[in-house]
Amino acid sequence: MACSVDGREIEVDACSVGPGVLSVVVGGRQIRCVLDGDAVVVDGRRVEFSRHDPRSWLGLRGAGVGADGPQAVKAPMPGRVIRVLVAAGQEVEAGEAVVVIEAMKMQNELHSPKTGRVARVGVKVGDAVAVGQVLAVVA
Amino acid sequence: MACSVDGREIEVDACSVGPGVLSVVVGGRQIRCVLDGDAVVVDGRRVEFSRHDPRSWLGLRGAGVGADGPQAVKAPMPGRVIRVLVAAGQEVEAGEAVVVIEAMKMQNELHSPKTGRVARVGVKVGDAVAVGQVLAVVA
Amino acid sequence: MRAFGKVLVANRGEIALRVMRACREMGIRTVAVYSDADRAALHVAAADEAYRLGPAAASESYLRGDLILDVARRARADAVHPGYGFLSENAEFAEACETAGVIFIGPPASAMRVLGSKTKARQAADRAGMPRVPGSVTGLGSVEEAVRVAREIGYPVMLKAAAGGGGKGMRAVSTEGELAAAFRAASSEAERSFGSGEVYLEKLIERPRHIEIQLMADQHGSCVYLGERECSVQRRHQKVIEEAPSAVVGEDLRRRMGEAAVRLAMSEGYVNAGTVEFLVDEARDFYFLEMNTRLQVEHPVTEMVTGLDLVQMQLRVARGEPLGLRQEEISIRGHAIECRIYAEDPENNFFPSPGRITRLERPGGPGIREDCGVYPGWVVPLDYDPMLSKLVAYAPTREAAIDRMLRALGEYEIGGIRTNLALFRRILKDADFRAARIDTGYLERLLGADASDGREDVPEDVVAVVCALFSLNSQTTPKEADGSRWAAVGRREGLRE
Amino acid sequence: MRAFGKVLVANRGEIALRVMRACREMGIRTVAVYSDADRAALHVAAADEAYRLGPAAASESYLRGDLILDVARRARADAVHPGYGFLSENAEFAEACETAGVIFIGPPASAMRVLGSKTKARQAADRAGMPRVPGSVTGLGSVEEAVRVAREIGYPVMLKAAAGGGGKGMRAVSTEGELAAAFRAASSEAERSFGSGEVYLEKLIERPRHIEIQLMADQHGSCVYLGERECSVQRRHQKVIEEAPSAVVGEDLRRRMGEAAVRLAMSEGYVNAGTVEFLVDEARDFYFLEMNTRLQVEHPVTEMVTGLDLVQMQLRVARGEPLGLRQEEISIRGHAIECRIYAEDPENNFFPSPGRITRLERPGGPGIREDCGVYPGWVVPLDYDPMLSKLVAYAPTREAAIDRMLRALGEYEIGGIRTNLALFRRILKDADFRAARIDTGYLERLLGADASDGREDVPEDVVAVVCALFSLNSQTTPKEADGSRWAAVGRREGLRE
Repeated sequence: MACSVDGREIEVDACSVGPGVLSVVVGGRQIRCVLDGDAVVVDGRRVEFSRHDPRSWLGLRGAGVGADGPQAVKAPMPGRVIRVLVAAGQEVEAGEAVVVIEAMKMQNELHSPKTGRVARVGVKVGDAVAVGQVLAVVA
Repeated sequence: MACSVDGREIEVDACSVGPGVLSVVVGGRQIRCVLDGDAVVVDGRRVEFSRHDPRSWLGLRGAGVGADGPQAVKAPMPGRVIRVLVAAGQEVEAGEAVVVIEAMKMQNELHSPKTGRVARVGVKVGDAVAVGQVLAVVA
Repeated sequence: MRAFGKVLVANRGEIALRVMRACREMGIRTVAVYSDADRAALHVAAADEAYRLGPAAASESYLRGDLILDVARRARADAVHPGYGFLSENAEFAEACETAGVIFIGPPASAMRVLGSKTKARQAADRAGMPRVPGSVTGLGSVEEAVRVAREIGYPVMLKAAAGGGGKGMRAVSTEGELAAAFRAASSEAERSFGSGEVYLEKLIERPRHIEIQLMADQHGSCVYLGERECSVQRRHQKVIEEAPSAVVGEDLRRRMGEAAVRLAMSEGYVNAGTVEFLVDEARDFYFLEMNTRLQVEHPVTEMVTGLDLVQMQLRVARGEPLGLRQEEISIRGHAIECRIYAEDPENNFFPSPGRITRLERPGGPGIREDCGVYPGWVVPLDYDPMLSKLVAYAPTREAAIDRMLRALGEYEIGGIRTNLALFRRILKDADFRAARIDTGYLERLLGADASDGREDVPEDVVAVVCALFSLNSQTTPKEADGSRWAAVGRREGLRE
Repeated sequence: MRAFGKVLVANRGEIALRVMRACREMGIRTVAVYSDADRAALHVAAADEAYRLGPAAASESYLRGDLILDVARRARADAVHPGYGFLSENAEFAEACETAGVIFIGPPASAMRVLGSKTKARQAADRAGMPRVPGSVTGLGSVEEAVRVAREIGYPVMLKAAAGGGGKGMRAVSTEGELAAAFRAASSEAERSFGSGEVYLEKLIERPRHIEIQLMADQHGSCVYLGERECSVQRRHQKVIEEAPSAVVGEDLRRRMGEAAVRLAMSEGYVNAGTVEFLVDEARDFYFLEMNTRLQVEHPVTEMVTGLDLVQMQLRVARGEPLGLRQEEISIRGHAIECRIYAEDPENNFFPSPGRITRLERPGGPGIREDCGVYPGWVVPLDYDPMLSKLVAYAPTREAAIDRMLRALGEYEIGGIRTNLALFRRILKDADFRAARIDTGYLERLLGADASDGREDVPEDVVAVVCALFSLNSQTTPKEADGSRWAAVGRREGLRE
């Protein structure tokens, strides 16, 4: 299969080698690619991609979050709130702990993404939280 | 879940533990059951079963083949015919080699299921054969 | 001597599997117990019998000794193996087993009471003439007492919870001015974590290594040491990588540490597997830290270098057999490394990552052992610790074992949840780790430094094409299984041409 | 000394994986070659580079030395590892590599020519003063010569193909009356199988064991033996189970066999890994049988008991490094057993069973090594030998290794095709095998006896219920993936209640 990328032609031979796994050979080089949700692990390296635009891929995970405007502190995993360290109206520094969640026997501090004022706290001690749930908003 | 088998009630707790695998607990006893095609491997023991009659199961594989009437010698695996040892009309003993098929670097003799006369030979040397293909019929 | 027909494994995850494998190999039937979160767990499907304990919370299931003994009676189990964690160091449970006529596979409750308590064990260490870190032997009654002891031994000092573990209730203190606040913080954290606010105080050893000695003792007065393990690679006082042997322990130091550990265990009538933990300073002097009166997570590295099976030895010792192994018959050969694979995200503050495992590709081949507690399709529950499996590499030398582990990590694929696999690659490629320049602060320093994994990049155009292939796919046949979707793309696009 | 940057692996399946793993651990890039049947094979997806050779037939792909060297040049590979089988014992290929400036990872062509020929090797063995089975040293020119030699050494005798292996062209002959027919049959079978009808004749040793010595020699005149392997469990002269050490070889016999093997290898300037095969009779006298001038299938059992890595040693020796290991530094510890897992049906005459692997559940945990060459979804091709993987169990004693292997076999699930897993369970539970009462005829005798695997039966009512659960399933939602179908039944039927 010949592909054109940015005007350059490359010869690609791809072959399914198990559910969710491709062996891609490009100019003799063999690369094992694994589908994991919305990411592809290419030769051990994780690349997030958008399924809807075949030509767009977002590069390595963890790339920049815009720092302007109010930002939410969200639960990165399900768990239980064991401490709330800030109240609405309070000033916080970027990186300051805001809420502590316990999950899998570990206590995990969640930090403010920016320096600012706590606009809202969405949880209280004892609450069970779901992934992505907003715990607090810093404006 | 309560099941009734031949009028006796048994208490069964079944739980999926992976694709094609059930953990069945009956009176404390835990039995791992694996689906493999039309067979179930129950605690390491292979049991063929019919999907269409839930109450029928054929017991261990290899159970009796009726010995009356013409019987076919079929290819148990795909391969290539490398020798044909009988001709139509010839008398053969039960267990006598009829055809030799090579597959996976191994030569495999296929034997007559019964004592009788070769009614038909369906292949010649060099033929590629598929699983279940009739190689010869002994009447 | 009592034959075991059946053993109840009072644990879950990889260690329950590990114990059941030993039982199966010895012809012993196994009984699993499970919480509601674990009906579909691997340890249940691996057992000969399985019984429900209660709801998901450990306090209502795996920590309920009464329910476990009830199952033991119903199933007519001869013995209970507690694994590690949960009830493994609970002397009351060991005693309750004895009362119920079920053998507890571990030390007698009496030895556990002394050696399992940090403060009592320190007193026992003093009696056994074992060097230990200078500090208080008993819990501190007050801030004033803490100040007095700290002055005696000199700063910096470390405050520690007497009942604790895992870094909870610990505080390093460099000056007297910080001590009062640290004392209160440590004590209240200990109270919250362990139900006891008792703390003690020790001299802080600079850049110490955490090195421990594995012991095995029978009921007939024999006790041997099975070499040491190097466990200095820690994060938040939790071990992350363990090795055997330690790069800094030679024959002489091994013998001295081993003999000291045996002396301590024998002084309290210890039986079964146990581990004596030491700090080793830069002068290679060693100091008693504490004793773990149970099988350790990291026991496989000892098994690899000694060629022995610690769990089978535990079962034999528990049923009254003599060790049948003299100290001079034990040899250390080659090098083994263990990585603890966790469901956590090292790129995101090590947050736990529970959820469904969608893919699981396990490494194999020469020198690789995997003790796995999960399977593809399993939903890693929120309720227990996030360890998924232990990966162990064995090779003739430390360098070869590191390279083998890197190879195996490259083969290991866990999909659907985040894991710390990438962290291990980073550590094992780090020059300091490879040169064995490690101490208990090593990993925190590494994590503070800039990450650069030195991996050769895949050309961007290839990445783009691969993403395109997957994308094409998902637009057209969104609901089929992955395998067939890909096959379909292969046909459409002529990928095999 | 020449550094290897890149090695071409001229093989497929588990051994290609094995070699690539060693390369990866040593920082060497790997080049896979594949036939059209193998584009999706595991060894391709495990390599850094991959190149097509030709059609599926080995004669048009893996046996095409010219194409392989062409790839080696294109990929700029420094060396070629031939694995076992295919071109591994082909002296012309070894020479062609040399001519092309590519290192052949194996012995020099000259040593291969002598020691790889059964008749020339026997002459070399005589020169080296090694005991061998009485018989002809050169190929027999005629039936008359065969009759004369057989009379000299006495019946029973064994006819063997000079170029052969794997039992082809072999015939046991008990009386002179049978000799002529057997000679012609053996010769024509040898002609068909190996392209040479040359046969020779040996005294038939009654109830012999097949025991072999592993050698490793460097380019600087050092050669060591790495203990023996017991390979008496054979079917149609193909090894089925291998062990190290042998239950009948003590230190003295090991030393005598080892030294004889080293003497033979050194006499012909042997370099790299090689194996000298012996028959051992009931009096424990040993007789030279032949030499395999390559890595053996069963090398892992030697790796387990010596703690060494034979493939890494091969690579080091090939690039000119000295062994760096003296004979007295090599120790044998514990016991290892290997089972060769084949796609064949032991309940049906051991017919090959190619096809798609639908499930693959691989064993793990302590003492288990699996060298696997397949994955779930892979279609085992018809074109090559049916070995799927090698399962190896290591434990402190032979008995514990057998029990461990049984445990691992119980964990091993291969769906979609038939395998010989059940055969291993039968052998490992057999009283004669457990007592090490084995010889090369052992397995055929066992297979002739009635099978009864002694497995505890699952109650019939439980089997009925399980079948019913599966059946219910398939009627209602025939096309979903297995996992979700079951989950659906679980919900409908309230299975979790």
